[in-house]
Amino acid sequence: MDKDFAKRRRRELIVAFCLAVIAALVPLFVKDVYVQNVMVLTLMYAALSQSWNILSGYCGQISLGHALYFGLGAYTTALLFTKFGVLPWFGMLAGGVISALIAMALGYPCFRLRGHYFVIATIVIAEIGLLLIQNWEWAGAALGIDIPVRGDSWLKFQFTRSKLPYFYFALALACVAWFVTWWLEDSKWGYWWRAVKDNPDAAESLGVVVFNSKMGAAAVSAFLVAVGGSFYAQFVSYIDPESVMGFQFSLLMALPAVLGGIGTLWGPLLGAVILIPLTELTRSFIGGSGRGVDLIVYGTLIVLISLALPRGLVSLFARPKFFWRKAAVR
Amino acid sequence: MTITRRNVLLGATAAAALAPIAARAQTKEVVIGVIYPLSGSSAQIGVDAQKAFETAADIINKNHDFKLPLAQGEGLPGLGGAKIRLVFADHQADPQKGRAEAERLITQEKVCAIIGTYQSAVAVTVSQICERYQIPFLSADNSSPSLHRRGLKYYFRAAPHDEMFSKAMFDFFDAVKKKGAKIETLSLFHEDTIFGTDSANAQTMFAKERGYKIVADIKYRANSPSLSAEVQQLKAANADVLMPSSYTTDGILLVKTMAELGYKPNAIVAQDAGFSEKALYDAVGDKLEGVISRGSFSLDLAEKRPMVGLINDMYRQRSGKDFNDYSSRQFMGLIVMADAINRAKSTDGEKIREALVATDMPGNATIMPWKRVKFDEMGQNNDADPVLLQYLGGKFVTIFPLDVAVSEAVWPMK
Amino acid sequence: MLTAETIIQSLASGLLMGLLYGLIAVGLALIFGLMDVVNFAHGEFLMIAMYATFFLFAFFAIDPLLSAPLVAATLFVFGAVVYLLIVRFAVRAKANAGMVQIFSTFGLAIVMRGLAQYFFTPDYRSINTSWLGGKTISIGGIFLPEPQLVGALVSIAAFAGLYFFIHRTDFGRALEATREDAGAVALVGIDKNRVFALGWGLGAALVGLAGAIMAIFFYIYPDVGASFALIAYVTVALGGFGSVFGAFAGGIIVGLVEATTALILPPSLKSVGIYAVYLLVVFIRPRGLFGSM
Amino acid sequence: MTALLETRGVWQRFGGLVANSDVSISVGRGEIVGLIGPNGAGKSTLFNLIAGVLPPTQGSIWFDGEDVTRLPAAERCQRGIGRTFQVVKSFETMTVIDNVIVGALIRNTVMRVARRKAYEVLEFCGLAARANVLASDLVPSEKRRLEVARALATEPKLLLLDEVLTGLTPVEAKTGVELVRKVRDTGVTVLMVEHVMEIVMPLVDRAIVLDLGKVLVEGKPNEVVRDPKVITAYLGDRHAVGA
Repeated sequence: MDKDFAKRRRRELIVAFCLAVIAALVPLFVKDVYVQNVMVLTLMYAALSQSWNILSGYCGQISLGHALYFGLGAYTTALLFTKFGVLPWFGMLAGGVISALIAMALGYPCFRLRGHYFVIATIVIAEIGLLLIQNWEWAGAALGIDIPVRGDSWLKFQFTRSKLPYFYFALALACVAWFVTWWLEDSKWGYWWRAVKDNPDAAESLGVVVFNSKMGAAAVSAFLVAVGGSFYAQFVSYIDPESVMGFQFSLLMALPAVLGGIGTLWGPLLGAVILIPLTELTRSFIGGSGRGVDLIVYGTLIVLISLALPRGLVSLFARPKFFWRKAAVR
Repeated sequence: MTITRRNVLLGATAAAALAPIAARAQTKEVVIGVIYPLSGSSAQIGVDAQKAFETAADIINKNHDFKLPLAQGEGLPGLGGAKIRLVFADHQADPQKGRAEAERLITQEKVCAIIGTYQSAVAVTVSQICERYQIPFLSADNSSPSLHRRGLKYYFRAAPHDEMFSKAMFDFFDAVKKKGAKIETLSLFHEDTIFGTDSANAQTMFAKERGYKIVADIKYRANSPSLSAEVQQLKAANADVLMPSSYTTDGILLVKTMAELGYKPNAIVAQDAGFSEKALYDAVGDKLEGVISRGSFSLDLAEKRPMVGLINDMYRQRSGKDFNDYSSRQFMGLIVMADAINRAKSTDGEKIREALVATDMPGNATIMPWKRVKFDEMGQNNDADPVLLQYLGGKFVTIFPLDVAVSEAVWPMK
Repeated sequence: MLTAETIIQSLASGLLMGLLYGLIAVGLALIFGLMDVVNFAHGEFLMIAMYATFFLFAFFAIDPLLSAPLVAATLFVFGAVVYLLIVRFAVRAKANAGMVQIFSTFGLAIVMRGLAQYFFTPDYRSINTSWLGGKTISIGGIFLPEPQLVGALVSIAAFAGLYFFIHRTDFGRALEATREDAGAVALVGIDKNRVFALGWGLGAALVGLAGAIMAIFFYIYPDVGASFALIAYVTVALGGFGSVFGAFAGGIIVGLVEATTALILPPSLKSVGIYAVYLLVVFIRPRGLFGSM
Repeated sequence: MTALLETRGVWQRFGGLVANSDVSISVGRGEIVGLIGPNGAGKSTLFNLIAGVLPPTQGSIWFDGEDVTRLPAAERCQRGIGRTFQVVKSFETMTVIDNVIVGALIRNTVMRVARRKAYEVLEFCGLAARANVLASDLVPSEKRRLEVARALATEPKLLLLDEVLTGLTPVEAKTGVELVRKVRDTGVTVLMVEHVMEIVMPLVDRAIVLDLGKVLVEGKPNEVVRDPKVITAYLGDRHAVGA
């Protein structure tokens, strides 16, 4: 039994490695900037959703306010760079740490809330963050921050035309987020989080300190999302409150995981790979009519997938029956 | 509306990106990208803009007897009669999407110039991308003054920006004051995104410079469900002039709320946006008799320049609306850009840029009340004199500057 | 600038607006109380109601006050249909029921916006010549706009009616019984689906009523629901999910807080006041003011 | 040698309702003690007080020679109190083995060791064949056993069993009884709450009868069942006796 499990874990790692290698090779064949742009976004959302999934999918604390951490990451990096000349790499780290700390500070009162009370708390806290930045003159308020791009530089992590550096960073981020999830899945934390999600009382009776578990999940999740935000700031090289902290980001982080399979290892990636190209393509090729057809297509898909596959798209791939039988005849 | 699009997914992956853009000369058509919000809460603006650009393209591509550059004859004579083809893209008011669409237009659709974008935040990223690909970008209707001050070589704006608009308002105040009216105090009422913030900054600056006192500076959240608290503060301040910078939705709610709370300002001088939209006057026009809005267009110009009326008719046929401040600027944006491409005799970005720099279009060859179109070293046209329009008897009349005014301002509004 | 008059006017406007918020939100509370489902398309229900009112006015010249019952009836049917076509399946989901329910209604919201944009165009509409539009009553310098005043009265009447309905009618009792224990209800021969569908209808009808009143003084466009959706959720959560009276109280509190915050903070931050009060309340009472503990 | 568990004058009030009044019981090492009583006697409340779900209004709880009155549930588990729930609370989206691993993790931080430990416990409880089934797919009697397995995986000194035998078929109940004996044989002390006396009486070394929140009688099972006070208390609750 132990061996089967170890084999499965190893197989996951191998599959992920192969996927990463294939992904890394894609730009050699796909040179179109627009398509590369879509790929960068897909990987970025895969990473973000994977990070969101840690708190909301594994630990069961559904947050629709993760745009706050995304925005904090983006703003920390952009402000440190434009105001103090701090390189984005340090800004990225700083943004992650600040976000993790803030996530824990907010978690302290919020994790007492359950269900929709918690969800709404996350939404309004992110809204408050947005409003505060929008009214904060020093941080550019509504005007946002324009990050000056002066040629290609790895040091400043900015590139004028090439998408490849961004692509590889996004790929690395997606890999890290995936690996962290993979690693946590078979760790003390991973088991605790799922226990907390399923039944906090039972978890507590088994020695799981529910509150600390939630705090841990929030910190890891916020850190990774903030790194994603930092990346986004560098990638777009302009940020303003609405475009990095708006509610739509919180949703866009949740949707891939939900559609792909919430609380699963592969769900966010699968969801992002389908959802992001779909939204980009519907906008680019049917959104130009100004008649909302893209919204109709997009919304219908969300309704249908969530109704037809409550366990997400990964359930199409799972072969649990086979697995069980094998276990039973062991 | 027909926009041809290639099947990009399959075709584009094979297409080499970053091909030298100069290699595209000698084409039968000139492709220009147009980036607007076509879905989401400001979709209507994009839809109207499409009609304005199509009207302009129609005038360029077909033979029309207007004293407008490129109107006569078909296509661009400088490129052997090549036709303009427009490719529209939807940015959904998101800077990232605007940026991605700009890149798509440049690399896949091979556009030689881009025009946009309504939202200033999107113009920031679109113009950045254009700079990187050395493709000229023309801000048709963005009014944020910070846009042309970023040292971009490929950025151009034929229309006025907020500081010019606001300056016109204060010039007007000075003029009215000279005639004996009392204008001492101002109330600013502006929304909290980039448009409102920029506008309020400019107005605050001029007020300080010219000695007007701002008695209320109300920044409100765009699309608020209620504006009663805000209006009440305006009412309490009761300034000589109320200066709103609002989009259509908030404009409608503002006017309705003012009526409900019994606030009748002495005068309203609006920073365009919502106050030039037909929807707003359809909704609350009866309460706005005498409202003044800045603008860069006025239909009464048709009396002096008949083609303005004729072109407006063409636009109305497509959209069911008269030209307003936005659609007119969008229309002119394409004319100015096409004129430069024509003179460049090339679709090369650098050549077009040079031609744009050399642009010197007399005011009477436009549909605008501008002196002329000539860009300064930052790409801003400083001769685009804004006008102030007053809404009287169900339509707008030009009241300022005096040399183009067709009627005297009614002050205070009744 | 903080004169007695501004304060009283603020409180009065806040109260009127708050009663309307309550009316907008109560449908949400009702549905949640019945079956623990939060309708994330609630704002879009409001949008549909406003459009319905607008078109009844534009094509048949029916004043919003008269069309309000018609709109409520339309929304009743709409709500029931949404339940039967979507929500019924969402609550049946074998896994992640909460998630499925959130995202299926959320997807519906996006579809509704798209459809509104497709059929009604994104243009801004408004009703400008209704009986009450723009009329206002002034009492000692305090202005009470008639549409909001009537809205407040309708809201109070609706809440009173709802109270009576839940406690005094058979269907109301069936609703109440179903929310207590859906399984047991099936045993006594009440069709759970029918009760839920009627509950959704009723919830939608209430927001329909609110939409008809709102249409008198608010602009209408496909995204208009977004402005109210978050306020409605906060209102319901503040009052306590599932509590009809909580929605009433929550609405009034939200209205008053919104109006008074704008006196202290820059108006662009006035929703921060609402959010802060929500957080404060749930940190002290994790199930809202009147939620069942 | 002190008792493993002791409650000293424990009171629990919910508003005006007194659920436990002045309850002092003790459980010695290696015992199987039955906590019985009619409905509403305060068994579950006392049980929850011992498990640490909530602190008592008054009085103290001592475990293994230490005062644990104010310790939260997780900490008591750490000290060696394992429990099951009357209404089963499995981690439904997790497999059976993963359910047990959660318990095993408190003593074993290395995953591999925790996993092995979990298997041992599953074997012990006769659930090994179902290791990779989702907990939600178990039949009720298996879920009960999973509850026990999960608690055992925390390597408790004291195992609190909340009506694990109630509602089972006679065959299932018999395997259950055997399991409890087996558990005790490994040196774990057991305190079990049961509503139905007949099931537990043959199993327990000692029975404590609660009625109306107070300790009514305490003693050997065969003495307790004959105690007239107990009979009177249960008479109001015919169903249980008659069963």
